[in-house]
Amino acid sequence: MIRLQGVTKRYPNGLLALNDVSFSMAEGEFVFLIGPTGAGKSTLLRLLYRADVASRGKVSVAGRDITRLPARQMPALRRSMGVVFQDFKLLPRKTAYENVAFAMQVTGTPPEEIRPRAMQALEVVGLADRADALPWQLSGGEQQRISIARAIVHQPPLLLADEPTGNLDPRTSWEIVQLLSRINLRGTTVLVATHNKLIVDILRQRVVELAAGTVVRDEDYGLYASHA
Amino acid sequence: MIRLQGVTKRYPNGLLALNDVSFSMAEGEFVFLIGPTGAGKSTLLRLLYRADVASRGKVSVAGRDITRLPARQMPALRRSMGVVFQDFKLLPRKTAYENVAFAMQVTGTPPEEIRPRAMQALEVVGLADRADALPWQLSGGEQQRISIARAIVHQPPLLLADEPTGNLDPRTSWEIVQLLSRINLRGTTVLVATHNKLIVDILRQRVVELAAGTVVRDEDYGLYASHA
Amino acid sequence: MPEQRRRRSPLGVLSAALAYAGGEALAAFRRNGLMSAAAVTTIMVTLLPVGGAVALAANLRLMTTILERQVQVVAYLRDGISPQERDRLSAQVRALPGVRRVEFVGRDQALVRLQDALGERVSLRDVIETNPLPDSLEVALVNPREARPVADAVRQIGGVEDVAFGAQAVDRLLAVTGLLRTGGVAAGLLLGGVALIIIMNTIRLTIIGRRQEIEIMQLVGASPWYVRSPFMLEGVLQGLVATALAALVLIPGYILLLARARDVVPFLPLVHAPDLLPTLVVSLGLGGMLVGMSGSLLALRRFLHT
Amino acid sequence: MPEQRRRRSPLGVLSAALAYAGGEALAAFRRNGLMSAAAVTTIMVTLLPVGGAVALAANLRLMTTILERQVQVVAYLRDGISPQERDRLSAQVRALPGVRRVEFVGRDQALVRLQDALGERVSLRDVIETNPLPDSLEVALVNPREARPVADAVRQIGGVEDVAFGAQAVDRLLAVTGLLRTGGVAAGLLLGGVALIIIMNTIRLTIIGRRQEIEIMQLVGASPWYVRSPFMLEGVLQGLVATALAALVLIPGYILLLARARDVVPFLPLVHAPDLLPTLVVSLGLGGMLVGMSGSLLALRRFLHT
Ligand SMILES: Nc1ncnc2c1ncn2[C@@H]1O[C@H](COP(=O)(O)OP(=O)(O)OP(=O)(O)O)[C@@H](O)[C@H]1O
Ligand SMILES: Nc1ncnc2c1ncn2[C@@H]1O[C@H](COP(=O)(O)OP(=O)(O)OP(=O)(O)O)[C@@H](O)[C@H]1O
Ligand SMILES: [Mg+2]
Ligand SMILES: [Mg+2]
Repeated sequence: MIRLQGVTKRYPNGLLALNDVSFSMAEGEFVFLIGPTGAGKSTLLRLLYRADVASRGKVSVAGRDITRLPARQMPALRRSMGVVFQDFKLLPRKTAYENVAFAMQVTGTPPEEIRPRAMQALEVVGLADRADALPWQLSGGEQQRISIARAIVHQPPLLLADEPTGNLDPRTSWEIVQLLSRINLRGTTVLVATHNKLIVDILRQRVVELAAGTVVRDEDYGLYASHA
Repeated sequence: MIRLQGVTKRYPNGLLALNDVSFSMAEGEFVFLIGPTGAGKSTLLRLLYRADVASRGKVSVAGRDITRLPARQMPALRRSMGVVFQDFKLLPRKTAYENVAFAMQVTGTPPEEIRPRAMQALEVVGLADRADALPWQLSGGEQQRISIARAIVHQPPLLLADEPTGNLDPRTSWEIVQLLSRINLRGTTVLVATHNKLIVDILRQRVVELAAGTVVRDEDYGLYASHA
Repeated sequence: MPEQRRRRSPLGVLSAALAYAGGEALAAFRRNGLMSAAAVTTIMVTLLPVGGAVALAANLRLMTTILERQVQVVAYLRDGISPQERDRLSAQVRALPGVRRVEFVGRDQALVRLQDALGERVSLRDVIETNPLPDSLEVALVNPREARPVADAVRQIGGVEDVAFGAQAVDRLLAVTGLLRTGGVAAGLLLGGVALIIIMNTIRLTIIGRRQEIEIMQLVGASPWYVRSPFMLEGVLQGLVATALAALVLIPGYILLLARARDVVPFLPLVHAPDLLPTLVVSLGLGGMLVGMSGSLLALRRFLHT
Repeated sequence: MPEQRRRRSPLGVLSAALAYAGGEALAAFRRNGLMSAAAVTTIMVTLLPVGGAVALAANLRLMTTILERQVQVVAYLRDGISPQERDRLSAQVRALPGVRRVEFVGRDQALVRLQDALGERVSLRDVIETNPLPDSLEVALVNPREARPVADAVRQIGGVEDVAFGAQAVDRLLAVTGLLRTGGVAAGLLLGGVALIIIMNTIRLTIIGRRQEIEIMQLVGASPWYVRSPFMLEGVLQGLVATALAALVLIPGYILLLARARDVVPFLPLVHAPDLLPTLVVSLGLGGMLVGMSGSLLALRRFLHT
């Protein structure tokens, strides 16, 4: 599903965020991407949803080389995945419901299907009653859950989540991770960048650890720390 | 230092975020404010830095009733505290250094003092080498730490931190919490709203727990969960 | 589900797209109150001088045309010409290219005119023995600019002794009317160009203020057209609302000014409101819409990676 | 540390504040490239028609003044007046209020003028027995609007038989010149008002686009003036840069147009470039700065809780 080969990302200001990273994920896999702050986790995800381009190396998603993807094909790539952004990226002038519905509108979902499915996604993250709130009227954790609802509502084959529980209490975090697991069991490939030691340690999925832009660990059934 | 008496906050859309909350903090205290997402933690902090006004009840900071503070005195109130915002609130067109320096400029710190102190604050959060980066050029955790540096740089007598470790790995989180503790030991009153079970449980400070806008627990030497 | 999607008719898709874009545009217009208000007022006040300049240019054209009508070539005829000869001459002149009308002015009539011009103080008849003035033909022109060639042609005709057309006065008149007309058009064009730039920039500013939203829409997988269409419709909407507001000022303004001008300068020919305003408002509206739309498109290019 | 702060002189504090605001304004100008560019171009093109209208109004004023100079009152004198009497009359008329100059035109001279006007075709001298024209005084006026009262006053003087001043022509001339002058001033005011609104709105849009920053600054404890001053200086800067750019178009534009007008309508009086441009550019600059600054202030009110 995902394949990075010798990927290096150097930002225009000279900072080396990823250094010769190779790593791949089969369809239906669940992977935790961990590493200290600034290790390059978000950068790696950004390459996958093509918000940025690798400086060197090859990135493919769903068997398709996206390293040199023409801009014309970016919308299709992005519709084929769901992304939970570290900073949520909710549309500020749309309500919670509209933000979630938007992800279905862009894929051309028939209008009559949008409402029930969007409401169901909001239900799943526990925010159906806040459907009409604008983002600034929501708490940090609520915004984060709207972002999760938007990422899963169109049932994409690939889900990328960047720190999806950073603003959630342990209990809600746990519910969200259970949700991601369920989605994964239904066949979705899930890649979660996280700092949440508790959920990594409980779930014991494959763990890929980055440090200063390099993969330093790639372990099946891993823990947050290799020797904790 | 801080005193809330029967504080109720109902947002204009009718949502009851705080319901008859009373709670006070002595000078030099360290309190963790916990509670599930949407419980009202950020709302409580917003009342303290006067980004919002209580619907009912009385809020005082440093012996001063700020419930009906005239707008003219808001800058002085805010300069007397440091705030780490849940969504960072960095000035998007200023560099990391400039963001930190700004908090000193507004207090009228002599220009010759600003540079060394701002750089030192960046040093403390481990980002002296990223001083010239603009916020969008920083990782989530790095932005969070800039926000922390800005809150502590002018050595305010009161520090309010809203989820200051949400985007940090456990190790960095721990360092930040140690930093907050050190600052507290030097006499600063510290109020931290957090979901981070690990640090709450290790530090064993006073814990105030909110649930659905009400204080449900106020415990010295508390744990994240009362019966975990 | 893909099947279900494919089953929808192209018309259904189009109308859904329009409904989407329209709904979004309206919502943005509403939720963006401050920005929309600033943009609409700017576009509106920009259209006012453009409308004013167009109205001015139309009136200048009318006035100059009427002024230029007064340019004529006068052919003085040989003394003692017979009525038959005079009619033949008249016909000959009328047949010349560029001649609109020919009028015969007998010497007696000419004397009456001179007497009128001198006023009652001076009685010519008392002091002159014979009428010194010749018969003449007053030749009205199709185009005042052809005074010289027409005069030359008339001069060639037998029986015409002399030709006059106030060469210097005509030249000056034509220079001034030409200047007025060009000035009117130039003012219209300048203000139109300025309006174009201002409207484009205003819309650009509203879009720069929302670049974050555009970025997010694209990150969620919206195609460029999907991002663009609501902004374009919003531009159109702003243009339309602004034009409607401008019309509310321009129409009564012109009618009032016209009434006032009829008082102060009743002798000046002016364009009637119904001859000018409908076209003016419609073209401003179309212009406003077009500029609003293309302004959005241009401004968006910067933020859309296509 | 508070002591150290108090030790700084008021001048030091002021210069530090200015340095801060200036630095911030410049940085914003730079880091906000797109927005600054859009705002500056808008302000610049807004100033162009204002400058144009002011130049036009100045020229219209000059032209109408010179046109109005040609209004004069003619006093026809009784027949057979003696040179002494004529001089006395002349002096009497010159003493009247509103009279600028008096010139005596003898009847012979008047006949020569009439002959000139009729052209060579007609020889008056051949047909008239005696000169029917009277001696006259041509009275130039201080203010053309006083033609009627001056004429009335002149009429009262013994030895004056009749007075003429082409009442209708003068009335029309005055109506038209009045209209031109008012039109010029009105165009200037309209465009000035429009420019004001546009510049304010443009600056408002740039500030709306940055309201988040304003919010953050206040949350960190910046006082309203601390937030305001860089925005105000930025408004001033935008106004100045825009005026400079507008001057780069207006100055050569006016000089070129003037040269061209001197070719096409050499007989029209026009305002020399050095008489107009410096004042124009300086006042546009001052206006641009002021509007830029107050635009910022006004727009900020919305986002500053003071
Ligand atoms: N646009 C950019 N320009 C320059 N440097 C950048 C940019 N974005 C990120 N960086 C730098 O690249 C490095 C990796 O950033 P990244 O966001 O991938 O980290 P991360 O692992 O997601 O960290 P965190 O856990 O804090 O979110 C960081 O040092 C960051 O400062
Ligand atoms: N501006 C607002 N208008 C209306 N409702 C609001 C507003 N801000 C917050 N709320 C609501 O008030 C409640 C409390 O919000 P608050 O941000 O205080 O929660 P929190 O405890 O900080 O949650 P989190 O841990 O997710 O940050 C939430 O239900 C939220 O949706
Ligand atoms: Mg990250
Ligand atoms: Mg919160």
